[in-house]
Amino acid sequence: MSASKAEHANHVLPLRLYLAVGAVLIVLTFVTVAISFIHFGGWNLVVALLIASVKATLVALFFMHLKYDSKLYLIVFLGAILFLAIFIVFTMFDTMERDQIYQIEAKPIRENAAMYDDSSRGMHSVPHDSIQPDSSQ
Amino acid sequence: MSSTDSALDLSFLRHPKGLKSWLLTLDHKRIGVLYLVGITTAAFLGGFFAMLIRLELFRPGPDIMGPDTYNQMFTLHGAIMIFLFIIPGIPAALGNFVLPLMLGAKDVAFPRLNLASWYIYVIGACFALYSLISGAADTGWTFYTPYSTQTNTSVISMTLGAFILGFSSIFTGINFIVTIHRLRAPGQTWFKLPLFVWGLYATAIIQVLATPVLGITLALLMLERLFGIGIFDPAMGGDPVLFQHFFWFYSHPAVYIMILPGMGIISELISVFSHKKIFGYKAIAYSSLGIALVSFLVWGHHMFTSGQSEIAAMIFSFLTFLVGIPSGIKVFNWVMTMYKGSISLDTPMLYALSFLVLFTIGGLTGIFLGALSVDIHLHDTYFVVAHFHYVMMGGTVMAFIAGLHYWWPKMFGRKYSVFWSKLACALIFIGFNATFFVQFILGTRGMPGRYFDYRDQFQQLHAFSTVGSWILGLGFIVMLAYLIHSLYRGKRSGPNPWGALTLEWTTPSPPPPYNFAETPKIIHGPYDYDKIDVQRD
Amino acid sequence: MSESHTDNTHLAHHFSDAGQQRESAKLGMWLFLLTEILLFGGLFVAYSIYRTWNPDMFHNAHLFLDVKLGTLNTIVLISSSLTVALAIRSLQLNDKKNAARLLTITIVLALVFLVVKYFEYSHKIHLGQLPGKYYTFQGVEGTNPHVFFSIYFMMTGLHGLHVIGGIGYLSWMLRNTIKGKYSSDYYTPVEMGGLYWHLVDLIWIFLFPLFYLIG
Amino acid sequence: MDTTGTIFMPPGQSTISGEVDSLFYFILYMSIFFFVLIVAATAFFIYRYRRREGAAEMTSGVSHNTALEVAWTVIPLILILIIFGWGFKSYMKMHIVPKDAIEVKVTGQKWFWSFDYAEGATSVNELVVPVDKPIKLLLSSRDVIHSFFVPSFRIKMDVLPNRYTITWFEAKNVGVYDLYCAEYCGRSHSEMIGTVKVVSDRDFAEWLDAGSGSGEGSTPIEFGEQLYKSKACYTCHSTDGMPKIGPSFKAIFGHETEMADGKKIVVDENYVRESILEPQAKVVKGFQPIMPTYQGLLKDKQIDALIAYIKSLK
Repeated sequence: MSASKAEHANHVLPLRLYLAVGAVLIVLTFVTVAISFIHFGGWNLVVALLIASVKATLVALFFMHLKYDSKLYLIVFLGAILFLAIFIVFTMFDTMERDQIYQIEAKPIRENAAMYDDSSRGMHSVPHDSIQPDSSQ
Repeated sequence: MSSTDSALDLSFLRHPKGLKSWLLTLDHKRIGVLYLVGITTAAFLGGFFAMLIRLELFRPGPDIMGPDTYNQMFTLHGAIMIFLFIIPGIPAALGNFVLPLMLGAKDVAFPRLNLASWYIYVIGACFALYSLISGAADTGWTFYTPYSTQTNTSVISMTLGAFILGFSSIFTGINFIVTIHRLRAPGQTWFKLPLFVWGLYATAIIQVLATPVLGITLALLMLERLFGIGIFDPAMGGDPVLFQHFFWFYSHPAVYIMILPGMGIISELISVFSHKKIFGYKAIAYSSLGIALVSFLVWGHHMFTSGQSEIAAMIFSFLTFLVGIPSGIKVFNWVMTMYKGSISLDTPMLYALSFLVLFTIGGLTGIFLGALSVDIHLHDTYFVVAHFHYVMMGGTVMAFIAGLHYWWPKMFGRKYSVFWSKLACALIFIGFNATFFVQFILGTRGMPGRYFDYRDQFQQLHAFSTVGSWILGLGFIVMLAYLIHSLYRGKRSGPNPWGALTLEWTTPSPPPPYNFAETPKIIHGPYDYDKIDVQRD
Repeated sequence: MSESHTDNTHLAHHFSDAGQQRESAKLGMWLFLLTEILLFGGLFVAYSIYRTWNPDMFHNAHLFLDVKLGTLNTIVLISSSLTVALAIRSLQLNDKKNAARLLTITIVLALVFLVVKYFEYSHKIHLGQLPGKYYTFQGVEGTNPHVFFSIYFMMTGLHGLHVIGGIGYLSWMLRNTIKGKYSSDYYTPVEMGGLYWHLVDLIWIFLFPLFYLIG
Repeated sequence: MDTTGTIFMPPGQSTISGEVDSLFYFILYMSIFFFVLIVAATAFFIYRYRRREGAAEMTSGVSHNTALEVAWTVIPLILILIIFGWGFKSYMKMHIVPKDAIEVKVTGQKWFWSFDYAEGATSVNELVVPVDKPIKLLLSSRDVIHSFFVPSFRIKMDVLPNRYTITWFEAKNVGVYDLYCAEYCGRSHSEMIGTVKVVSDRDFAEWLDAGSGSGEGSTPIEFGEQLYKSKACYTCHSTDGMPKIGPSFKAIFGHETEMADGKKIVVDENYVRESILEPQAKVVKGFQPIMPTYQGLLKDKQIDALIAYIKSLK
């Protein structure tokens, strides 16, 4: 598996490329800050993450040389992102879907932690008639 | 005899000499032996706790300990066996020793990192065992919140230990992946790799991908105890089921960290002792990778009764069944490898066959637990305890012992007693089944796990299981005795006592410090028993 | 160690040539970065779950973070990422002096990042916007605002620890560069430090909008 | 052994148990088939192809058989999909409660179960339900995770702090069945055992009317002893002088006892009452402040009866 030296000769990128990427990154930073002050509901998160992903891609491809290095490193990098995505999405299959049959199963009994109570940190007791599970199926 | 003794003097075992040369060694073979010492100590310690647990359960009511001690015992048994023995067991001890030899390399890619990971292992072990004197944790090895955030035992020392051990595991994983990618000898192409290497490769992928999540999970648990951060503790607004997602995202793939290298060993052994080309090489190799990747998608099957959403349960159950298929394929391939072979029942093969039987039972009982409605009944009962031990002990530990007996002559240059080793194998096989098979019945009849005391109707089965554990324990003591005996009095072994074709058997037994005088050239596959006339010597 | 390799002082005995050694180090580094991503990953999962459970509280709590300081730190970190990339480029061209200069700038920028972070932290500690049970602030509407600050402190804190680690490693690289240990023939350790530093930058690129810019 | 059960499963007593058991036995027989197949093939090959002296040193190179490999991939795949679908179907039945179900609120805490009925009745460690009626259980915990497990009904559901979970069953026969805590919850996890008492409709109505029992027709001491058992005091307090998780009740009444803060107190009616309602107020030296409050779980008359019972333990 030893590769020849020539194959791994220093791959020097032009200075202008680095400076250009750096400039784009800084411009995108200002863009994302500016957009965050405009409200379009749920899309704010999408746009912010999209811009962050573009910035991350630029850093990975040029600063980290993924564009020029062995594809194996790209696979490793994308693998990390893929498994992180699996972790988030599969956990959300549970945490976002608990109300599929009964609403009452989705919410905590007490929304706020006990430390926000003025009275005591004691155990909660809910009177029986105050909980009416929503049995709509 | 003088010539063989000089062979020993030239081997990695005696060259260079002195304790310091061992503690500062960068030789993967010595680090493998250091790990072997560490994990063997851990295994016997964990086994000792297991014997005490079984003794306590011989009959209902408190006998030799109280409930608090009992709870600490099963926590220590679980944590020691998982984090200190089974996870590092095959990769770090046997894998470290064999991997570079199999590749035709002089060492692993990062020898210093390799030694560091052993020291990290020792430090982690110290933290985990420190909890022994500081009021051992009583949470079970799963550390479920909010019990683990409320109990006043030393949970932090135990979790910190497991956290540190995680780094050891990660470094071993990184080292192995790089070694396999970059240090193969000329001609050692991917499909000429021994299947044990494929097993280690798949294992290393899981180690690298999953272990960091264990790290952050345990860190969050410690922070929850210290600051009440409100992620896992419901009293602080957290969600205890989320902890279970975090924990099993690591710990389910972790059971494949434990079993995949074991499967690799069995693939080697069945082929070598059947003196026959392995059946379905690519199927076994790819199924290792397949298992490794799909193992990340099934963690929720530990949580069917936890209150997770029905949709999540459905998805996890479905994927769980899919991960069973590649394991089944492997078993069929091993059986078919024996077809038209020339089978000799040496001790390693006996252990490998024990694995085949016990792992099949372990795998099949997994189907019960993957089926949603049946799992509702069986979850958290002795059925799960039995299934887990069939896979982990009947599977991984048997494979580890099989591998240890297979490579023992290579590691130490000496042979162990044939009679005693076969006797120990019989004792372990019988004792294991006596201990754990009845636990399936206990479980289906409704005996919950982690019970200090139990109803009278379960007494006969519990007593039977305890008696079985004595036979099992005896088997292990016999094994320890003849192995230690062989180190001093065992007959010297030739370079290739089993007539195997993989590269480690082309070196002297034990190998010299840099493995190969010249970088070997690979001309045939690892299982070409149909082309090469290989003799035992 | 062995005689045959005396021609190359940096080649360890078990590698057959420098290319093999360099690519091994790189693969090892990338795998290490992968473990870093999944280590932070657990916190990203916690963030995602609690944000989707309590979107209003997250929005209200984020108003107490200073966007100006956050933007400043983003610019600082991106610049330091650029300078470390240029430092490696200088080593590729064998310009050791320039490399040392650029590494120095990188370290200074990293220190600036920490100083800004220090001011942000001390302001929050002063207000009682602390993680978990030490949270005493009263001004955030919504469910369990202490969880937001727990996650904020854990994620930026873990990131900050990585910045400190990076400063340590890059300072060592700077010392070796000044001593002339690296050249266009051998600069793998600096390259590894660069990869690590870019990852630290990359994680911040996500932390910034997720905490400071919740729309 | 039970006459209706088998070596594996205890007799099924709920409407869902038949379905669970048939899937269990389907998998069991399938597993036995494959196990025998694998072991028999292995044993046959070991015997048939044993190493013989003087045999040829090279063996057959057979390493593929596409038909065989497809067969042992596809057949298990089909079987497994059947099992998945079957298991999921009955799992959903366990999760969707019939509309007319009677609701009981179940609370798990260290280390006993309490049950609240809509009619106001409460009970501890004994769930009383009518036969042939669907029962909906609304589960929650006051401390750590517990798990509500009735093997005879094949149901199990984790009981979470600060969250409700739901399960249900319909018992087929009158009888008394074991109820276990299946999720590890600390010191007395294995004593967190209760019973499910399935009674006829009429008995159930009578039981509801009587509340959780008011001790009609028995002396206060007898009633107190009854409550000592039914409210699970025995889990932590013995009557024979042996300290368990809490101090023993034997011969404490009227005697001076040292508290954790060093003060000495004479155990009287007021102290016992306070200890039941506000257990953490004064804790006896050498014990941990872990007793849960019984505020709302015991009526005045019941507390009086318990005091009378403790008084009687000389």
